[in-house]
Amino acid sequence: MPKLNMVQAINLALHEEMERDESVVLLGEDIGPDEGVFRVTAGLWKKFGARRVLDTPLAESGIVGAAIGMALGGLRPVAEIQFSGFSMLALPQLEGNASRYRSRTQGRHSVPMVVRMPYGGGVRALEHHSESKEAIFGHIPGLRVVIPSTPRNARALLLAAIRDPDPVVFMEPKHSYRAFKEEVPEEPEVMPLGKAHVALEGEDLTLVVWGALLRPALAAAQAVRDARGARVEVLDLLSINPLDGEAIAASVKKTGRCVVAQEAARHLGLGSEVIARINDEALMYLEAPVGRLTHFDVVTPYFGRELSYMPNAARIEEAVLETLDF
Amino acid sequence: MPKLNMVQAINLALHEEMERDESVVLLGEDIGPDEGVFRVTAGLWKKFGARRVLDTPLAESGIVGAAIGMALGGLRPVAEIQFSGFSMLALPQLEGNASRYRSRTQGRHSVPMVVRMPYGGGVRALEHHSESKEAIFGHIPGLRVVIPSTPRNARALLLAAIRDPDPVVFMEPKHSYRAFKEEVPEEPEVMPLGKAHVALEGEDLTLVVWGALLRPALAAAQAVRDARGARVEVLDLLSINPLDGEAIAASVKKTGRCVVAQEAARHLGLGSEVIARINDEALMYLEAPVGRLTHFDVVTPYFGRELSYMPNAARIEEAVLETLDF
Amino acid sequence: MPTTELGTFSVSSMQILDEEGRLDESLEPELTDEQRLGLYRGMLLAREVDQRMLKLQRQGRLGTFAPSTGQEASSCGAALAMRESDWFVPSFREFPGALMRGAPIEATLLYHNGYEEGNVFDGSPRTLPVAVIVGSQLLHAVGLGHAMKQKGEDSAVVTFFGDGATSQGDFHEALNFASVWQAPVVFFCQNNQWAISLPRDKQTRSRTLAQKAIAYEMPGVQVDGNDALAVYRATKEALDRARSGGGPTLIEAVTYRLMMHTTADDPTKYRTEEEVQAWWRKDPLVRYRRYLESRGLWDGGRQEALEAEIRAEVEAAVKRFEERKDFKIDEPFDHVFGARDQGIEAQRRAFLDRIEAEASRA
Amino acid sequence: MPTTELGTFSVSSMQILDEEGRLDESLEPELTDEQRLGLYRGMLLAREVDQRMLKLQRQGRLGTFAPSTGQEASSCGAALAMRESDWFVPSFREFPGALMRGAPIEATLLYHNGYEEGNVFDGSPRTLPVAVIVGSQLLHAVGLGHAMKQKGEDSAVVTFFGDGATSQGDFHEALNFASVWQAPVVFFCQNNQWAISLPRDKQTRSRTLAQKAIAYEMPGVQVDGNDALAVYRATKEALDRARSGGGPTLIEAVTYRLMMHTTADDPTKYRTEEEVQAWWRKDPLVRYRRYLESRGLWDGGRQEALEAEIRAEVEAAVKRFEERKDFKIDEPFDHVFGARDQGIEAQRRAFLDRIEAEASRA
Ligand SMILES: Cc1ncc(C[n+]2csc(CCOP(=O)(O)OP(=O)(O)O)c2C)c(N)n1
Ligand SMILES: Cc1ncc(C[n+]2csc(CCOP(=O)(O)OP(=O)(O)O)c2C)c(N)n1
Ligand SMILES: [Mg+2]
Ligand SMILES: [Mg+2]
Repeated sequence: MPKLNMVQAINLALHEEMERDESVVLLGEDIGPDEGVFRVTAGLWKKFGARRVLDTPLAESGIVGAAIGMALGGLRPVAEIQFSGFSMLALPQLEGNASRYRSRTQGRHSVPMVVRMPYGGGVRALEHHSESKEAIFGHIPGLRVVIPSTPRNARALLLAAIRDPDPVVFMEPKHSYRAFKEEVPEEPEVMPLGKAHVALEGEDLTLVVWGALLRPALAAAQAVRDARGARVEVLDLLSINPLDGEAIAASVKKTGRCVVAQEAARHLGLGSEVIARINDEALMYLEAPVGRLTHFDVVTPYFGRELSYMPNAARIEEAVLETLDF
Repeated sequence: MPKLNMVQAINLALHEEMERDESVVLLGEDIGPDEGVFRVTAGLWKKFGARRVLDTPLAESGIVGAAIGMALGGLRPVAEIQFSGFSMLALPQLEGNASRYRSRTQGRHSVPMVVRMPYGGGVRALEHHSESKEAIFGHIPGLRVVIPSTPRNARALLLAAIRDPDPVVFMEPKHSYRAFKEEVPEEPEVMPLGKAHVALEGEDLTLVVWGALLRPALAAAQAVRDARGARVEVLDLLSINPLDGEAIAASVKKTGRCVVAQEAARHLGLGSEVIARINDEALMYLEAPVGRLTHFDVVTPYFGRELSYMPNAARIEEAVLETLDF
Repeated sequence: MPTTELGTFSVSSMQILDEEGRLDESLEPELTDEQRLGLYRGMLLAREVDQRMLKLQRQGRLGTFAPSTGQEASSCGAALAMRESDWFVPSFREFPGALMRGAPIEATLLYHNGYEEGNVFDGSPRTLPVAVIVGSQLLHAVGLGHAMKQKGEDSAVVTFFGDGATSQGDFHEALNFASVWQAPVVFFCQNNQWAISLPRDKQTRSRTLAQKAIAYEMPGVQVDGNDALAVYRATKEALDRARSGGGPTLIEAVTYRLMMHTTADDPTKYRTEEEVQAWWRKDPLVRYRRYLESRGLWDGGRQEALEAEIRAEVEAAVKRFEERKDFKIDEPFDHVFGARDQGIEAQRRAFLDRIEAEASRA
Repeated sequence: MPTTELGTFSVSSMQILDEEGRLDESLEPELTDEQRLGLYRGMLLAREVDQRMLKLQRQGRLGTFAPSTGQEASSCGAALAMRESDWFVPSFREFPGALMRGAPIEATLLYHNGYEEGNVFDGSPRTLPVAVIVGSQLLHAVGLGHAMKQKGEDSAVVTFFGDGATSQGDFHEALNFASVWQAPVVFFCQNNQWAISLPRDKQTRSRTLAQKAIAYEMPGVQVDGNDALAVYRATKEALDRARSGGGPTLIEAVTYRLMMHTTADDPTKYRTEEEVQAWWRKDPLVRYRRYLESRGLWDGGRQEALEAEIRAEVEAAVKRFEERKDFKIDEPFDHVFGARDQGIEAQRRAFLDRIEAEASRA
């Protein structure tokens, strides 16, 4: 099994699926000769040509709106939004049309498409290049939202997303793009959408994370283990909509304690929904309030200050210890 | 004190503020001679002329983007989005610019503007005319989100919103537009933004609502009182961002039980945040899980089916009884 | 400012049947008599459906809807120029054309009574449902056009929208993408002079809407939108060009919204009765009927017979619509995702339990 | 298709100083020698800042930035035509003009090192900061223009954007609003031939970007963007027209991005070295220096002196920038809302407690 970083793994999935399925086409800004600003589409334009790898004009509503039409017309478009900070421009088409076509036509039409976008902070980027807006996309019924966390699941989830009959927003934690490598199976691997993954088993506390925070969460779990002997279960959500509420409840019923960590602003973030699911299904198992480690409800600061504001392994460890000690 | 419905009360606030402050201008679709599709701007174009009441071309990003410029240039624009279903088109400007100008320039520039929009279901309207997207706007730091619930607070909150130095999304529960009248003080009344209101005091359960659900909530509280003698406290949030977490916690600490009801989809809705705030501040006071009455995570059905899916007084009553009986 | 001229552009207009029904024979399109008559039937049927719906709405038997009276020539003329395999991508005032393509009359009744069932046109799978978000459908048309090209189909796309829609960002992005991709798309603008209460000249300062095509180096043409023959001809030419790789076209059909914006609107607030009356004199049906008469295809007897036939057809559709009761209450849960999801299914069960409990209490 | 012509439109281009520095005297704008020299200084300073930033960035002393080398004539020529009371509404590659208007050199260093402090231009309150979301600032310009008109100020607005930005919906909505409102706005398009890796001819199929003005019945003009005099003249004319109630103008400045898109970009992936070299031969600074020389305003000695002066000025700014340490860590909490909010303040306390605890542990 080759060891790949996340960029390579996503690139692999695109290669595989474009080879397997003639109807898969890519579109976006600078994904052709330039191979994407993060090189995620490396080699694809050369291999599949400008007919299937379309460099578009600079217009995000155009990209996603046209992709909807392509999907209605029998293609399987995979659109790239260069940075998720520009994805709000595509939201009207996602919320107003992509997510609704199936329901609007009672299943007569559907929009099988993927909208990929790098998201998240910690890469010293300019304004609008560090946001985490998964809660906004996640609130839209009919729109799947997926966030991989490792090279292997990025490849397997992207394959699933492209094959899925519905629109999928595929948010790629750019901080993890080249941060580490992982073995990825030779043969195409497809993971089911909508399922969380227990990244580390434990009995004492459930640590819920997604995307780039998986790695610091695992580090924090190890640190807590080393310091206290406590065993933290790390639950990697992978799917933001639908959310795997059963997995959250099952873990919390076992551990009785929970911490959720997110890069996004606190108010109305996904962490709140995780707490609400625990309230719905497992409240009486809780031995302490759910710990919430989040960004703050401030406008995302420029990168000079950003690290002070973001969760990291030490801060997750702190939050875990606090909840353990409650 | 005259008795006004909500449309009249909002119209009154617009009249008052345009008279008081030369820099207040209105812009939007069909707000001039047509006086708004709900007649909220009745009389204003006639009185203040086309210089201050601008019928714009059909473009929501244009309306809100231009309003940002007006605000930077010293005006106080009050923009109308005809239905909140079309407000996603204005989101890029709200999220990307309006909410950030203050922080971007460390307070050197700010964007004092209001974006009014009717929202919510139950009025037998076409697709996109019945949505409740407050959770999306509420997740954006730097953007105030206000939802009045009665004629009197609509007028007082709108005056506050126009005078506020920051952008305010002012979501008007259109189901309540003409549903009832209330006495409104002769003199302009201004309510502080960011505060919830105890609409009914009680000791046995806290019922958290906002917008059009206030009335069914009060009816449900009365029904519960009649049936059981239990006293439900009804907390009307009024401000979605910032959220008055203290008021929620204070009430739940007193009652030990809570139900939250929302018109919006369940997943990642404001109800989840209310639960998260209780988790943060008052979990150990809870005698039962917080009851959540929400829309479902389905694409908003057309109006033929919508009433089956929406909360109403009877359903709120059911949810309250269930939580009381837990 | 003395300068070098870089290029000049022009925009032109076409009329074949004037207001009195006089024909410019040099431009008359080649149509079979069956097509000629079918076009008239389509327009008359649409008019009747509109009038019937208005009554139903006033009687509280139907929700809000947007009448198309006055725009039948534009809608039906364009639809006639299309093949079944072409995609019809409408806005919300294009039922005349949809009817021509085989959408059942009940569909619009169901739709306007709040049922997604009204978006199901099983006999015409390439007729898309109403797009409410103004301008958003133009981009779908571009993607569809590109897909047709990509798949080697010689199908094209016609998308319809109003004068107001030309102000939306999506209009601009769609025309630009279509032009860059040379997608087989006809952008058909129903310039009916009003966007609710905003008159055309306050929507944009350009003399014509057709000239907006210049921004994309795209052919742009204005036609008399109350002249079904001119509409047909312009659309046909644009479709032929699109099919043969010539790329997209913008057509501005100059017409008029004779009725209110929707049944919730009161146009007396913003326009004069004289203006409306002047446009009634350009009624596309009257003009086209004269054309049929002049070709010996029509007379009073046939008119009466057709009217009776259409009335019966509409009446039968209304009856089917009003008798229809098989609305599965939990249908929305079926169409969140194509694959079953356990969370959605749990919500469905909770929903159905509640519905049942409420029914048993009632 | 035989038809009636409705109107014709044309687009023209202007050059005053050609690539060899030859002057078209009939078009030479009236400027004082101080202005002529100031313009050159502005361009040279911008070039030096760019080169210095590139070094800092390569040494890891600065974050990613977008060089403006090659576009100085467009940026500075336009800025020179503006009054202090006019609004300068830039995109992200317009620091040359901002410098001309008094933005301090440190500002761009601070900005590109991740500090909002770099958006504070206290000496030039009508110079707005960088807009990253392509095209979004055009609408702000329209609102500002309208506000100036409404308040009876005779200030106008110049907003800058790239060729890529013309594809955004906001471009379209902004030009349409500005035209309908006849707002005093100059839309200044820096057509530098590339939007990252997308060449101008794949951005849009129109022969010129200037012709996009026709869609709004707005004057549209192309100028040689490497000719500071032509840029000045075109902008001045547009501003004069705007101020006198003549409404907005679209200017397309034809120029070239001589460097990478940003320091994170590798242009060898998508364009040839020959193309770049051909444009270096049109360097706006060289051309303008010849003009000054021909007017007897410049020589080698003055050039050396100015270069030394500018180098020192830039060096001093870099020093101030690198010595600056007064970044209030909780500043973001100050600027969420203008009014204090208890929830935000509670978060600030939690934040500061954590920072303190972390510092004490370290
Ligand atoms: C994006 C958006 N904004 C606002 C509306 C509300 N609205 C519905 S129709 C309409 C006017 C449309 O005018 P036009 O495009 O000329 O079409 P017409 O109604 O004349 O057929 C408006 C403003 C909408 N549906 N979508
Ligand atoms: C809405 C949006 N989409 C994408 C980007 C990423 N991006 C930054 S600059 C750029 C190209 C801009 O091209 P152009 O408008 O020609 O300006 P130039 O860079 O040439 O100055 C892109 C795609 C962005 N900043 N904003
Ligand atoms: Mg119209
Ligand atoms: Mg460019």
